Amino acid sequence: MSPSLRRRVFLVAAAVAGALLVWGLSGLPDYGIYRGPYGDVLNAVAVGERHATNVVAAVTFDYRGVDTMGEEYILFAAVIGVAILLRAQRDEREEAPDEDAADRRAPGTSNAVRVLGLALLGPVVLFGIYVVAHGHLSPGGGFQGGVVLATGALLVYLSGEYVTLRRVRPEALLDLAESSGAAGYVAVGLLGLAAGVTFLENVLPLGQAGTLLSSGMIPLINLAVGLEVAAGFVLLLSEFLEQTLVVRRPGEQT
Amino acid sequence: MGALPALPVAVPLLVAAALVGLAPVIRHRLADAVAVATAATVAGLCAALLLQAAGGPVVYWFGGWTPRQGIALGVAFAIDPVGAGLATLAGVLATAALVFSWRHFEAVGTLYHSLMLVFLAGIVGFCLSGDLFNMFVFYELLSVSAYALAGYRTEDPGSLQGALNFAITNSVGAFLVLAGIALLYGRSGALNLAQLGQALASGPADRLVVVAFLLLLVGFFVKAAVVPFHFWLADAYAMAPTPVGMLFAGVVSELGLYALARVYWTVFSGPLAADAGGLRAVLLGAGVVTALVGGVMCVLQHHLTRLLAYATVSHVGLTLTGLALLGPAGLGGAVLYAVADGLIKGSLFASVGIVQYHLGSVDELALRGRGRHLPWTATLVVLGALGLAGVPPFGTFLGKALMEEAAGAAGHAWLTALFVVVAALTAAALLRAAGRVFLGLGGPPARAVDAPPGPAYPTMLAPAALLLAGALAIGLVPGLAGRVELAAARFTDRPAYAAAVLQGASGPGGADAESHPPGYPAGPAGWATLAAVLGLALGLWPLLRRRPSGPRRATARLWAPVGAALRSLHNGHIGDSVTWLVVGMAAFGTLLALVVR
Amino acid sequence: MLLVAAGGTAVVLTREPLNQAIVASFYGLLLGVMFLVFQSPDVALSQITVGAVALPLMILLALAKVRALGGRKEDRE
Amino acid sequence: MSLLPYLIAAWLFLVGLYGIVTSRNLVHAVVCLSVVQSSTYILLLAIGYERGGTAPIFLDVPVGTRAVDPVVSALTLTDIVVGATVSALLLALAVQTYKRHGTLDTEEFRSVRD
Repeated sequence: MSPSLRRRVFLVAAAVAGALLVWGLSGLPDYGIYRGPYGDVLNAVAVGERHATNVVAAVTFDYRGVDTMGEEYILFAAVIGVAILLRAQRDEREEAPDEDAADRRAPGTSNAVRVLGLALLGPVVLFGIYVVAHGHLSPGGGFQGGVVLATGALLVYLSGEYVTLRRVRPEALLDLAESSGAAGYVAVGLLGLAAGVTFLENVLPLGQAGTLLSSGMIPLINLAVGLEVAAGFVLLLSEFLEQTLVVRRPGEQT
Repeated sequence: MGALPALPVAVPLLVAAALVGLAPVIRHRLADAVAVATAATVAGLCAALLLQAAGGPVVYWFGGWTPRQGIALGVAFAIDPVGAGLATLAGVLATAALVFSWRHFEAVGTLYHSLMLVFLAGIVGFCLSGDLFNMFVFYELLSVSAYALAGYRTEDPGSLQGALNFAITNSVGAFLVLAGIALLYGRSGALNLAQLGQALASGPADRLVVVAFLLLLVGFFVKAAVVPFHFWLADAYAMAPTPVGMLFAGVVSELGLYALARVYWTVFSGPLAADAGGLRAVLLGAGVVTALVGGVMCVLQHHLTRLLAYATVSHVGLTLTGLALLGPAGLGGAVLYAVADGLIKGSLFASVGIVQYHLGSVDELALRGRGRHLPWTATLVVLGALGLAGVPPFGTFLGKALMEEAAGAAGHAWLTALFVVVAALTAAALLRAAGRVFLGLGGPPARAVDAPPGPAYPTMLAPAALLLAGALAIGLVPGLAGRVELAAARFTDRPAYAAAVLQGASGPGGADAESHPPGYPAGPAGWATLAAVLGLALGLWPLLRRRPSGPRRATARLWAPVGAALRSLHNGHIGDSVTWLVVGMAAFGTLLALVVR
Repeated sequence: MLLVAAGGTAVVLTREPLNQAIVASFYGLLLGVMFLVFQSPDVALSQITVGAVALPLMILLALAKVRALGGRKEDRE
Repeated sequence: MSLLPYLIAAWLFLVGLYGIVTSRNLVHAVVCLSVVQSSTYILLLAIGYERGGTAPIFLDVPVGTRAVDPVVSALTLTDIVVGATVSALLLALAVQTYKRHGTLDTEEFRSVRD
């Protein structure tokens, strides 16, 4: 189809599809009214049963914990996928002679940015860890905290210390962190099996609701997820970063 | 019952993570062995579940959150023979594919193995789950792994393009599914299939139910590649690496139809019961069109994997017609057919992979006569073609015979003609290609290109041969037809399913299937043979003629514009695929809105 | 809420990918705010970290990569 | 007002699709896909919203306070992760495609195909 024909066909079809959608959506209960029993039941019982004050976390990591396990592995698969898809460039880099590493430094970083970036690193990492650790109590959790931690690594890059980061060759370590996070989730699930109950069933003491060490396995799973997400996102970002740096080099030399 | 239901998902995921984490210390061959062993373990676990489920549904509540007063708090796997059977098929195919990849290509560290195992876990979870959102999660898990696997051969631009189209079109499909889930949740406040079915059964089939069904139907049809949602398929399947193609064509397309059947019979069969007649017509129409378009496109291809990809589309259409009869007999036939067909497709993809590895091409014209030193591969391809045509005693024949019987009982005896035509078309395309490549018919042999000579490796031949043997075995197991019909009857029994999931009742459940007479029904066997002969004639005719004769030229003139139009429609453009998706959604939506009530 | 609808439309209509990344980041932030209105702080937090930071960043990096590749090609010619 | 969030979701869904269909740049198409996806977040959260309900976090408020549905929040969280990962994968595909084709223009791909 030519672009204009495609656009016209789409607009006609979308008008029909849109009308159908609206027709169906108008069958929903009005906005602001929630009728279903699922959420109300959980809101009523979760704190008592799970000693987790954040019911969303209780749902995510316990009642519907299998979904979240699948979700972690979606991220895991995507990280592997990106690594596979972008691998050719990596070969190229290794073919290129290993010139002085200083060239790889991100260009145009002023000292002020560098200092600021490094100064921010501490608080960002702390905040990330806090968010991971308090997931079962207040908003946040492994996923959000993990992303915050990953942006911490980005700060390191911004402050021009990417070379330092690269020189310690963190990839194997990151891979290990990511996969142990992912495996950790399954392992926590298997704890239940080992104790003779079902997969992902809580086998740890629930503790006092509202305190850091409560809610049984939820903080443990949160930790695994946090590890996986942080390492996963750093890997994702660095896959793209690495390429940018590599190919920018010839440009800089001219 | 123990821990069995959780393991076929947990084990491959755990191993996948371990393979990546320990990559620096794992040798390549060890990763191969571990991956094969894991896939085989999954196949074994699923087979054990299949046996267990044959005695009654197996329900497993994760985290021990059993339902209270009919309200599901957690996520359940609700395992029946149909789902467990498909999961077993996936495990077998994955094992074969991993054995095949032993020699096939240089894998990147352990990443490839890991991704295959995650992919497998996604498929298995999808088949076993009894929770709508959980199904969506596993659907995404298998899809995300599939996108990456489809683009694995990054050196090939076609592969990347196929993967992009695949990923974008299927993601839109997934969002449609999610929107459908949201609508259902807004109405009923439930995500568990059984609970959803109970909540909707009391109400009428109003606009929300219709649109939710539409969204789910379209989303799953995108995965199944039903016309007009199939435009992404050929590029993705044909360009994927062979072992991945084996899994794609063998089981992934069928999953879309499985999901539709599952959702229809657990959730929608209550409110839509009164409109089953109209719904049947719509689904039958979709199946017939898909089967024919796929069959014609298949004949038009010279690229072997692309040819197989369209054969997949065509046979998904056939399976859909069986399902569209909306009865246990048709469903049983469709399931049997899909499983046997999946095994044969996996075998054929492997055979074509051998051709590609040894001859360096998959273009049947460029390969003319060059496959003479691959007699075993040739035998497998010809047998596979006969299997696709549904010749007894392949399992495909048994499945087709059941579907034909059900169609006759439902007053759609003309479906037999469709089965003959489609079987003849796909078999013809394949036999023509086999004649060219392995016998050198229809012209002088092509020039050889640089490729490893010698006989095919056993690690490549064996999976192809064993998969084919599996398809044969399905046709030969005594009493299988009756058992499958019993399983299908249970699959379609919504109240029994709900009772088993929500109350834990596991009675015999379902109506008794009428016992099947042993031996092959004569009528269907005759039709199947006719299809095979027709296919052979159609396929070899163009090859044996030196010069196009008068009538042939006339038909060629007649067909050329049709073929050209079909080809130009299948251009692999992303915008086009998405446009057709919306067109299809509008069309199906209008039909459903007219049909229901 | 209408702001979100307008924001989404703006993202689609911004054809230049670099500008689009910035518009998309803004849209991600808007969505986050809307989720706060929906009383879902968990979702809002992850939407803001992902939608307003991580995703636009990935887009920018991908674009930078593409640019660099293009630049290299020109260098060779 | 009672249906407004749902309508916004439907609108975003179709607008995003329009963007993909008319897009001539792969990166642009990927971002449009994320707009399509964002419509599902809105739909889910709007369905679970209860007027006057608080967030389902009972740290400062007692259990039993009217709160919005926690399930849709959990579902949307999963959805967001899915969206981010699919986008990352697609961007990687787009970058690699650019490397092979030298273009991100979807119209120019057709010529490359067999």
